[in-house]
Amino acid sequence: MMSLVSYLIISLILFIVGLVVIIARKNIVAILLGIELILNAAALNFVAYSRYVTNNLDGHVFSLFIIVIAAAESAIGLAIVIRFFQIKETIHIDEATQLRN
Amino acid sequence: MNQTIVSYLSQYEFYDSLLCLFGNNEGLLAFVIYLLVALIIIGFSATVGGLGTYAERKISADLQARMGPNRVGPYGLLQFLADGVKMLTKEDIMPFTADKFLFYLAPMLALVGVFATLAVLPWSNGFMMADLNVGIFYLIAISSLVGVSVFLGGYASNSKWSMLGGMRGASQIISYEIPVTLSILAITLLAGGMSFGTILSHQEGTIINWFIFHNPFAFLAFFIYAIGALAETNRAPFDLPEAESELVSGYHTEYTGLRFGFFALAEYIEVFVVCGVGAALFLGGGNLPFNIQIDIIPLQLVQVVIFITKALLLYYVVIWVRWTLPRLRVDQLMSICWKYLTPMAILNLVGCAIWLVVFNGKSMADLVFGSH
Amino acid sequence: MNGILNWILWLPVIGMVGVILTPKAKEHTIKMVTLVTTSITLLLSVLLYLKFDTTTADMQFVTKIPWISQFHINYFIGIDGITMLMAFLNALLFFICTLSSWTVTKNLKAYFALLLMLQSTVFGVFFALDFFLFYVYWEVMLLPMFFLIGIWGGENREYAAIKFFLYTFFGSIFMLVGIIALYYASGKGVDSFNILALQGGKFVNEQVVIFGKTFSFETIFFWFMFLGFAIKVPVFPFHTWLPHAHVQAPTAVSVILAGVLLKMGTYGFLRIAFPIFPQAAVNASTIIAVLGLISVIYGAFCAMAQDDVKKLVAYSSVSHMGFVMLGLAAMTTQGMNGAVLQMFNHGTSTAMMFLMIGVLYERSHHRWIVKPDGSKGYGGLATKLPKYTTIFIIGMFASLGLPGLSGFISEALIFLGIYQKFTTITVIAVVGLLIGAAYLLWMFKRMFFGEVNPEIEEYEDMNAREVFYMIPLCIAVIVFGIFPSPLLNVMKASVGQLVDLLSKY
Amino acid sequence: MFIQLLFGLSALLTVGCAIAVAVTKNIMHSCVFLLGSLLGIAGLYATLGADFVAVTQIMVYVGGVVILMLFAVMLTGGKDFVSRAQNLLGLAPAMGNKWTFSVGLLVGLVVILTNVKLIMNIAKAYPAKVIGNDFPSTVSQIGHLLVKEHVLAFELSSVLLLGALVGAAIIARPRKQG
Amino acid sequence: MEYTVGNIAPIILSPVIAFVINAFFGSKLPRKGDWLATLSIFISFIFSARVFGDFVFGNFATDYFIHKTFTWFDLSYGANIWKVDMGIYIDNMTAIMLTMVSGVAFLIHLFSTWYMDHDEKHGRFFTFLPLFTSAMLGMVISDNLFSLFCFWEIMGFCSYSLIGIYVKKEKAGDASLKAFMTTRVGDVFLLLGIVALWMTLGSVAYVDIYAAIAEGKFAGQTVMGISLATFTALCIFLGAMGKSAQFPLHVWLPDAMMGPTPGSALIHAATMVTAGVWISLRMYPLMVLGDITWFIAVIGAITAFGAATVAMVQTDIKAVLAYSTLSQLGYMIIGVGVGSYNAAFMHVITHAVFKACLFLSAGSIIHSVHEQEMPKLGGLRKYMPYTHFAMMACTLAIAGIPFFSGFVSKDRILGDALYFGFMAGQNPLLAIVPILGFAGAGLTAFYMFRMMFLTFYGENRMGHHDSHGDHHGHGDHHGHEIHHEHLDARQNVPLLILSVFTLGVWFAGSLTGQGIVKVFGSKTEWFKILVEAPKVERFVNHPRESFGSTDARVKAELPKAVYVHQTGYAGPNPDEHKIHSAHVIGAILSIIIAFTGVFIAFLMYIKKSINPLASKFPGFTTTLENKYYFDNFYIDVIIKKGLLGLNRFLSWFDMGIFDRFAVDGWAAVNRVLFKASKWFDNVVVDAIGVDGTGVAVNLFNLVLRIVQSGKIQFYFIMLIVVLASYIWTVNI
Repeated sequence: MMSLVSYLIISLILFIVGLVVIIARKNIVAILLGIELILNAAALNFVAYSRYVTNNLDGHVFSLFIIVIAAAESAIGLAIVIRFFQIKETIHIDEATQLRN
Repeated sequence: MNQTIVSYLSQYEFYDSLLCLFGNNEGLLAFVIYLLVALIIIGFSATVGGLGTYAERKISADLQARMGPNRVGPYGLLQFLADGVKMLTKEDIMPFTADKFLFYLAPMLALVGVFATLAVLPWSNGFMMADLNVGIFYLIAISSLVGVSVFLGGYASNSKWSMLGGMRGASQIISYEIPVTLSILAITLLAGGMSFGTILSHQEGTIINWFIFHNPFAFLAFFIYAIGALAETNRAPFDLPEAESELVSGYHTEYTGLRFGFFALAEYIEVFVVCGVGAALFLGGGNLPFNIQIDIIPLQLVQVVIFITKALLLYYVVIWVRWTLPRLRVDQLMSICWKYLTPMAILNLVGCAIWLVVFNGKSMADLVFGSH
Repeated sequence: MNGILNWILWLPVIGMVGVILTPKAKEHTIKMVTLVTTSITLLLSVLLYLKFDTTTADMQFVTKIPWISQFHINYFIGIDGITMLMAFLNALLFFICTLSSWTVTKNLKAYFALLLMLQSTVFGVFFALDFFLFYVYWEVMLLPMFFLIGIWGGENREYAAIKFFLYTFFGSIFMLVGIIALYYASGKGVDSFNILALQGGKFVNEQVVIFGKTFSFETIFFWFMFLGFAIKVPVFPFHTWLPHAHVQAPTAVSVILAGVLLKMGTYGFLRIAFPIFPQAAVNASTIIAVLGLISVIYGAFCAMAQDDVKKLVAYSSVSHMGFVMLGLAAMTTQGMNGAVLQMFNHGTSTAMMFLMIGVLYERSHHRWIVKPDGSKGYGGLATKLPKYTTIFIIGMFASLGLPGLSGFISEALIFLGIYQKFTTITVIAVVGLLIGAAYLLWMFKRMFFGEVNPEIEEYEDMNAREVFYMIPLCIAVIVFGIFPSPLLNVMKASVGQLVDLLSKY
Repeated sequence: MFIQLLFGLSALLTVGCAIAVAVTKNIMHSCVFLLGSLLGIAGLYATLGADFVAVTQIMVYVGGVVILMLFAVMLTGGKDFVSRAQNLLGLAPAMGNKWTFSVGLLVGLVVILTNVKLIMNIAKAYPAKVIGNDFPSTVSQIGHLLVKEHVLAFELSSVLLLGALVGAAIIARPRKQG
Repeated sequence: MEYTVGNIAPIILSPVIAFVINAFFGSKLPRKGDWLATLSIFISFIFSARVFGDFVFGNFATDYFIHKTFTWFDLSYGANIWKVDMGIYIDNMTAIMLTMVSGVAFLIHLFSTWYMDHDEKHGRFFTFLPLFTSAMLGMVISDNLFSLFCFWEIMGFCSYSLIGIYVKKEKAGDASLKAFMTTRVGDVFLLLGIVALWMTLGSVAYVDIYAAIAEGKFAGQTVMGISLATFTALCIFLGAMGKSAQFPLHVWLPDAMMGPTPGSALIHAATMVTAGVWISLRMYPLMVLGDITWFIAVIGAITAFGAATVAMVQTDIKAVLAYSTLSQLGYMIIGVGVGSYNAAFMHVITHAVFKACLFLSAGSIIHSVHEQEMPKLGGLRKYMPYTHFAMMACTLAIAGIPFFSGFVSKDRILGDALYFGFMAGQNPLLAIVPILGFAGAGLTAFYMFRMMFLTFYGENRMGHHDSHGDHHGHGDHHGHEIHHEHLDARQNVPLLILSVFTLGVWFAGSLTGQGIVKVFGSKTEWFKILVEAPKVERFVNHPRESFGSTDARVKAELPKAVYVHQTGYAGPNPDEHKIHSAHVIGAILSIIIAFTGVFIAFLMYIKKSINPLASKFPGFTTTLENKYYFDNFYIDVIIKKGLLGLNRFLSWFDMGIFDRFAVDGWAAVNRVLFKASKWFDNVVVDAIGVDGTGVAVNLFNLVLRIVQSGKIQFYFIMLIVVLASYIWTVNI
């Protein structure tokens, strides 16, 4: 039951779900949620490979970095969302089509 | 290695006989032991939490020269049971506009978050549910669920007071997590590990071996930890999320009955937990003041008693503080955290590290009395 | 020991980073950072002078690090006697300009950051021994200058800044073509961007085919280089950016512009155009001398007609730089030494003039000798501002070449030098001296003599800071007027080498 | 046995909550489901012996990111917005509808199709091997890795975090009037 | 006696030190440092007097000189040796001049401490005056033209500063500007001459120039078609004309009286203005070689006569003295021109003494009565006896009355001029030189006595103010009472000392200067013997000395000074007899003329039997009062119409035409180019090329518009699909 492939499948599902969320949802926060899912899928892969294939801890370190980057990304992303909302009074992704104003 | 209660017990002979009882199915036995111990701990904690309300009222009364609860049971000791029964029997009201899912979920999360921390609490050298390698880290991490629950509770109620209380709570908990974590990190630095076992083993011996007296920075770290922990548990003078003069009752304004009880219980148990962590990290935990080589169960029980005593003493201080200090304003709260505690905690961390390098890991006591 | 040059070059950049990192509100800190940076640079350049070996014409304090190795471009810096003086001048003037900019209020942080950047780039131009590095610094220097004039300037600053920028850029394009041509002509080898290696008339026999006609390589690219440098000097037909830029620029920038940047043009001749194309330079010396002569006379005449005192001094710069060109065109020991000395002395004396005008401008907020409506702009300043008058007199007489002050020796040497080659031009050029005295003294008379103008009644005399930053220049002007040897000893080897080279053609 | 149990529960939590994230209309609930999903992943990490990563996962996501998300949702109202911009088909979709989900699923399908082959190859390459349940402590090793082999990335990530901190503060700072 | 740095440098440096101290700390010193300045000049005088004693009473040959150099700066590199030397050149002339300058300067400083007392510019005055003295001494002692030029210019600067010292007066500014610029005209030519000499001969030390003349190095050298000797001589003389205020560069000197009177006494009467004469004398062999002596003589004659005529009508006491200075400078220049080397130099010295004394006397009057218009003075003889005594002595000297120094020197010049004009076989037109000279001498006697009579004799025309004596202190300085003068060490003693030296016997050794009645025995004609035109042959191959080396070299080889009478004449083939007769005729003529002038003045202003000139020749008087319209011509025509007009035109051309059209015109050209290219772009490229293509592209645009929707999700989908298809195709 527990093997590399099972983790890969879970991570694939997470990835697909994240993908669907990003594509389907129009709420920017939701898209950020999707991004988190995708990032976690990647991190999970790293750790799984680390245990089943490489037998060292580099994968762990990479997943740690992914977590760090995810945290930074969400902080910035949400700040942008709030700013965007202040300006546009919406967080609909399709409204965000201009580079300024 | 992850020491657990099971692995600890397995060194005794009675474990083998128990194993025979379960048909040599180690898994089943372990499951049963875990279950039992968990039940004991939860029961104990719930009692402590319940008694916490009693203690709060009694001590406040004492401080204000009143009598306090004194009708139910001797000295009103059973008051908490009466309150509990009352809560259980009350109607479970849900506001019409509330977000039902989250409204249910929030108290659960609070309780889950708090109970999950109990798993790593070091009652004694041996009696730990699990001595994780990342024990203290785990404890910090999982206790942040409480913050989520506070926030969700505030949000789900769909009430302005709740909402404000929830937001205040969440921001406060997130903010104060930083100095708390940093001051704990200083201790992990001293101990060289994040597991409670390691931390405790470094504090074996008399009072001078406690980490709080290891060096000046650790001493300061204890107070940072204490202040931060007060804020994290929404205790006075940091009880802004439930400031009754402004927000009625904050994030749990709309909660009644059992769900309110959950919140209350979670809060009191969390206070106990942070007190216990403080005791374990800084005040030597359950260590006996003398070095005993033999390892027997009664000794462990003595350790448990010592640990609980230390924790309860801190608990007393927490209540004492509540009835002594006035509540802060929100901006004061934030500025204390970000402008004072966080920089101090960082400096402490750096200071500890420098201390370790400079004095080759020796404590003040080592320096004074010579290394043993 | 070679590190000291790198320190001088990069210290302003460090200071600039420091200024940038300082919060905007902390104006005093910004000023202090700039001041400390420039003063350390000044001290280092003094140290450099003390360590300098005056007996050799070779490059000293050389640093050579590969930069873009595919094209054999190096980070290659070093100094000889000529550069030594220019570096010292640069360090001194920036130190003084920092003090004189104490009263800047508008976007102070950016101002000082740009000032420091300018200092570094100017050092870079003087130190660079790699053609590519030289060009890079030459161009980058435009950027802070552009903004300094364009943001902190007077009413018509955008026009002046753009004019300055485009004019210089126009010239440097030609220079770039020359650099590229040299790169190919020298065979794209290891030393194809090495200014030192290119020197010495290596291209005398080269030919270049343009539009099917064959020209001498030297002639064509000497004139390309000439254009680039002559605009910077500026020589007569290319001088019109200078009055605009000076009138619009803030005081410190005027000081730098007149004090150091103009010297970059003549420095280019000394370091690049003459040694690399000696044959063409000798052939062109008559034209250079004539242009220099026209600059001298024409600048002096134009200066005399100005009612704006800053414009007057700007034209006087044209005139004085014309003397430098005359000295260069002479290609004799006296002329060349005089030209280099004049570069230094003009740097100090004109800096004094601009600083003094800046001091006055801070009080009056106008610069009219005679206002457009015909009334007197000033009058009676000598009565009202005695200290100011004293220092102004020193600067003015240094500028018009009074013996005992610095301007005289260099002008005399230039005349001695040019007389050997172009007698007629010498005879005409002395008129420049005459008019030079005339416009300055006339200006002085109109501004300082007479009854105290009611408008200047409230002016305060120079304060301690202003006096403090004028003192080094006063000392330089007087001491180097009486004892020019400290300057001449430093440069004579380098100049002598160049004269020897040119005398072979 | 515990491990298998933990794995099963975690996988279930992860996948279930993830799907719930996608299908829940209420963004607040989505966030909470994300929380569940992340906790599940932490559990999966635990089954992989990555205790430090697991706890970090909880710490960062539960303590930080999700609360931030919740804040953001709350500050932006948490309501559905109707875009004024029209899409290709002239529709103005709300915060997600069946069309967009269909597109999403279609793309997802494409990805699955590509990946199925990949995973099969991987399964062939790395046949399931039994690995013992001993989980050595990873903390000190990770510590060593971070400050030795990966020190540059470590430092860069600290710079990144600082930048993110400052950047977020600046971006979200309320602008002064006028 | 050794000539080392230690006993030469103080001559120049002690005033410089006083200047530096007064410049920086003068305002803090008691009495603003005037005592320091005076003391420093006195030190200079002591050291100068030592040199004087050494040379005049010492055991040196008449043509002995000290020449020592040190390197100022050095441009030598490799084989190319070139350095600039400075040094001292001391011969008899230098020794005399040094003593005169420092002595007169000391007395004037002493007087100034009284005169400038309580003046607002006291400190500034005593800052520049020592600097000036130092520069003058430095110029005198310089061994080469270049350092001479440096000191020359510093003197100009001091003159500028002292003329413009009263900065509140607009006129002071004008006068100082005029003084500096007018002399500057000469200076640039002087510099040109120095440059030409230097670059041709390789050196501008006097000794080298003399040697070059002797060796004939000038032969065949030309500058712009003119022979080098003429060119350089002319340039140098132009410099001298500027400094010595010779026609037509004389206009600055009368205006220069704007400064304080002692300053005028020192700078614009006694010393600086004689610098031109000094350099002409030093370069006399070059002038002869360049054959411009006739030109020099004519210029001097015009100045001497013209200035004297103008002086006749001046009413300001200082203006009369200024024009008399001009006139006397003209005589010196005549002396140079006619080859009266010795007499010209003697006139420099005698004139310095009596003119300084005259100015100081005028200063004494002005400071006492606060009035300098002669028609408002009168009868001061009673009130100011000492001043009257000194001024009368000097007036007698300048008027050329026998027994006084002016007679001795001027008479010799006029005698030589007479010979030059009528007997030397020159161009007959040059007879104008002696004619104008003698006429000027008569006028000199006239206007000087006019001044004396108007000031000291007759009734006191200030009397009508006495009745309003209680109106003092209303800013009306005509109303001061006149007090009786007491002997004051600072006010009168310098005058009296100077007036002692107005006697001709000090200079000529005999009472009248004709060698008839000898007073001092064997050394009677010391001046005439010691000062002579340089004998250029003597300087060929002379060894160079630097400071520090001993200068005992010549003592052994040169014979002891022989006081043998020699003619100071270096003209072509002197004819002793002719000269002697010319001198006798000249002496008689000048005595007659001088007394005639005095007598006419007596008649006009004491007896009042002859009406003053003004009533008889009103037109001529107006012309004289306007100084022959020179100022008007220079300022209104040359400067305002010519120079400023040219400047304005050039400036307008530069900014209005050149910059606007030629430089900014590029912008316009570019704009036209832009328009052209825009048209090309619109019509050719766009309409035909692009729009044609554009129609085709429009379809593609449609696709692009879909793709470039700005919607991130769509981009994301594309990204994923592409990635997926890539993975699919690579077939892992």
